[in-house]
Amino acid sequence: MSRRVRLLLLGPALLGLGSLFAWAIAGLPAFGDYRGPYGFVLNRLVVPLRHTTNVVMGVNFDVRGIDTMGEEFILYASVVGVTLLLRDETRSRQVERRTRRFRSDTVRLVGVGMVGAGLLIGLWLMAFGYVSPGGGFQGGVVAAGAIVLLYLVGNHRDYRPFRSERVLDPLEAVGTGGYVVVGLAALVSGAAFLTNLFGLGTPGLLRSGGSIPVLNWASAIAVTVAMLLLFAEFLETYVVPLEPEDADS
Amino acid sequence: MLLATLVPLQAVAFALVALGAPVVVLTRDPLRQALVNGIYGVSLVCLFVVLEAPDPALSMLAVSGIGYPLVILAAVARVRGHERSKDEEKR
Amino acid sequence: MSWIPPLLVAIPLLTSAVTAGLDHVTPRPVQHAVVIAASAATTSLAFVLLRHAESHEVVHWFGGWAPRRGLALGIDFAVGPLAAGMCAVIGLVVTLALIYSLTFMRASPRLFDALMLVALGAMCGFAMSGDLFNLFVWLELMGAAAYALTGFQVERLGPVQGAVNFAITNSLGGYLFAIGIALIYARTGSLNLAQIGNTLSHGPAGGLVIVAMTLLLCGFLIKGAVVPFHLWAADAYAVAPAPVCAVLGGVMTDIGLIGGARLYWTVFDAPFGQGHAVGDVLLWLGMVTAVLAGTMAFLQRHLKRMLAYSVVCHIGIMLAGIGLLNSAGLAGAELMFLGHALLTAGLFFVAGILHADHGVVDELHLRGRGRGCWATAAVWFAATFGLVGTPYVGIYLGHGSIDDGASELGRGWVLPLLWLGSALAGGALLRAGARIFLGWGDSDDSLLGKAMEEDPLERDVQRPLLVAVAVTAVVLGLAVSVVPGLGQRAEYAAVRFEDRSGYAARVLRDHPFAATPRLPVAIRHTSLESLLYGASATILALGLALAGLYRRRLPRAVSVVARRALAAPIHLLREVHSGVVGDYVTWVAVGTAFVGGTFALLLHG
Amino acid sequence: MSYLPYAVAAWICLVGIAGIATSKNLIHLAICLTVTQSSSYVLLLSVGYVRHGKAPIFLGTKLGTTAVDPVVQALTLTDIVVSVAVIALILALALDAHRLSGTVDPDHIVDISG
Repeated sequence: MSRRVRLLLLGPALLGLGSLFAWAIAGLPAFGDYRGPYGFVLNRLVVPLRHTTNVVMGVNFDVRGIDTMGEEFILYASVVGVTLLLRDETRSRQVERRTRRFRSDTVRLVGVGMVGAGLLIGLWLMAFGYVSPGGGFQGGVVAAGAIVLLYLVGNHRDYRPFRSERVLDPLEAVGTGGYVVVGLAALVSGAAFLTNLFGLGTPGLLRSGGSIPVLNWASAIAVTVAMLLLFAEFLETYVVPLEPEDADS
Repeated sequence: MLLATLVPLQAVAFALVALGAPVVVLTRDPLRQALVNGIYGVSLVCLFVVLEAPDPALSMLAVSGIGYPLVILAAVARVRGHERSKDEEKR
Repeated sequence: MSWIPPLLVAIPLLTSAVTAGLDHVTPRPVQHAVVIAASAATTSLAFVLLRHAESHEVVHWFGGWAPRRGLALGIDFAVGPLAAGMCAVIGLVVTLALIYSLTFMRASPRLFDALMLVALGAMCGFAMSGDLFNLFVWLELMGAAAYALTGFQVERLGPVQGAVNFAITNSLGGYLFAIGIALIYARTGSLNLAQIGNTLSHGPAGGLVIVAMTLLLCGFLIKGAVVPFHLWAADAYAVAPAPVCAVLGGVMTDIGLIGGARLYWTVFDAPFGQGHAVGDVLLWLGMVTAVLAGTMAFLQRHLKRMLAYSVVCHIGIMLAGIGLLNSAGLAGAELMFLGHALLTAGLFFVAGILHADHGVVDELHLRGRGRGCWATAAVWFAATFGLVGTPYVGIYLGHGSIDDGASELGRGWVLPLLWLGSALAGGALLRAGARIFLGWGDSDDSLLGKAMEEDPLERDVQRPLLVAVAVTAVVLGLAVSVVPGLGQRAEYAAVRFEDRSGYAARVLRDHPFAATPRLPVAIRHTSLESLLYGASATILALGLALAGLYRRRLPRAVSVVARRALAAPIHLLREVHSGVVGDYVTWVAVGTAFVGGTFALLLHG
Repeated sequence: MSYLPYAVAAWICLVGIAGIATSKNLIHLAICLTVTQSSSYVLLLSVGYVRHGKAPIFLGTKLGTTAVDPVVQALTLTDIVVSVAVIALILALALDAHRLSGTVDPDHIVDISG
């Protein structure tokens, strides 16, 4: 099919889709007039029943916890998939290109500061996710980003433990598998899968929410490691030629 | 009235997002697109904030600030790297 | 027994995570043993679940969030006999594929097994879930696993192209589905299928519901490879390794259809159950799919691509069965799914054996090279007849049940088209079998297009194991039509599946289950009509195969007329299947707009 | 009544699809895919918004205060994770395509057709 034919088909199709959307929108409740009930019932139930002040995380890790389990595995499957897809790519580039890196002490100092700040923010997001905004996923991405920064500003040796599959793969299993194990533990005790079994604690404190913090940490580990593996896979042995010094070498 | 119930701030955020999407799509050079996509991501973050959704906003911020750029830039760099090494071979 | 459903998801996923985590320290044989054991355990649990689901609705509310006063709070797996049966078949096919890959994929990277288990868990979750967004999660999960499984033999461009097209069209389908979820959620304030159905049964349906239905159904039809959303399937299944094809083509495609059926019978039967408009659209899509894909199958020389089109053809027949919207039609689709999954898997296994033996899977290149391989030849031909619907083998019973459903509805004219589709696809497979295993026919045929390059496979496979797995799959698949009592149980499962209000009451209000009728243990009888159609489809398939083999010996007048009449449409068909993802995405947009427009015309007013 | 937010979501979706269908670079295409997906976040969050509602986080606010729907936010979170997973897979495939054929133009990585 030539591009012209494609465009000729695409135009009317998008027009049709657009009219369908317009028709659907005409039937939606006006913006701000939404009347539930699902979410609003949960807004009233989650805090008293689960003692998590962040209802979104209560929904994510408890009421609809199985969705989040699926979500962790989507990320996991993606990491495994990318590892499979890029294995040839990396094999053919075993020879590590030597590039000059940022040697200036100030740049490195700022970099290290940013790494530290990023890690702290990531950990904070993970730790308080179910009390205030944040959570395992957000914290995980930020922490992984900070560690990758270490790779960009530091030297390879600093970063090596964070991209060794021998370290990361088992950790990933701890994160994703841990989530399933918490679910199974409830099942073994005779309750439903992923039932919240632990003490609920006081709302607004870190020790609240029963198994929600456990699942939150499991997913934080899973996400951090998954992101690290992804970045490592994409950056692996090939040093990104973004540094200006590299251009003329 | 179309805008009657929208708080002005929300209207601005929606407008930014609506403008941002075509710009991202129309930027055909991947490297520049990665940058534009980052800006689009930030406009989404603003939108989420004014829609009282701090959790998705943080998530979007993490993803569009760290997640997407790292994989996209790495991919762009590798593609260009290949092309460059191929050129070198030709020479 | 409500503890079983979560295990069907948890066992494969946990095993996958653990095998990947301990990848560097476990010896390979141990890893394989664990993976196969997990898959087998899942399958056996699914069979146990099937026994219980006959007499109960097995409902599991995750986290113990049972509904309060009829309001669903959490996510449920609601399992009737149909869902449990699906899980059992999925488990069986995946287990067979894993055993097959023990020797077939020996050089494969170690994470292959882990992804297969993820696909297994995702498909089981998808089959059982009673929550709209949860369906989306499993859909995306099986997608993520499947894209990589398709493309991971990265030495050639073909697999990459197949995986790219697969990933992009299916992701787009997922996003359309997500928009549909948002629309439905805005209207009903619920994500639980039973409850959405209950809410929609009051009040007018309106454009919002029609558009939401379009987006949700199209999302599933893309996964289910229905025309015009089918284009990715041929690219992906032609290039994936044989055991992966067996899983994707055998069960993952079909599962999209069952998802569509579940959506209709739990949700959209409430607003649109009065007329037959939704069903008619599905019926037409099914018929077009069956005939078009049957034709495309006949035009292939690459065995796996031919099989891919054969899968799409049978998907069309099953969709037509679902579109009849009666229990006989749905029961037929179920029975066809059983037979089709196992037989297709068997055929892909044979294609893999040929690939291992000769390094190619091209019909013309393989001409006569399969002589003397009696076991594989027998498996190939038996499976082919099973897929054509020769009376009392393979998919025949299912097809017969679809026939009954169509006659019951007064749409008898559907039948010839559906049988034509399966005869075309079957004719292609018979032609290929005769050429390869008997050495019949010409050694070149311009009708079949140009050859595709193929990677030679490592040769030291344990052939007996591969043959044994193929034989097992095909024997089980052939038996579907003659297992006493299976037909009646499928019909009973269909009746329960289509009882929307009963399902809602059992899920949301924990209503006790009405006593199960005693089901006879006898072979289900089919009508004389089906018998005749089955027999004539077989004869037609044989005739088509012979015509394909000895095209040049046809009388001159016939071949000239045929060429004049068919050359242009065939050329057009090939052009449409261009392998370019931009075209496929365009077709997705066209198809969605078309389906939505048709629904709008038929349902509005 | 105001329908602008929903119209924005629909607009983004259409723009994204147009971008995917006409893309000449797989990396560009992957980004367009995320744009298309962002329409579902915008739609979900707009649907769940309540006038004068607060964020569904009851730290320092009394229980029972009007708050926006938490479920759509949870769904959006999952959706965002999906988008990262998908973009990573497609970019990995794009790199493979480039290694094998020297191009990332989806119109030119065709090995099989018909």
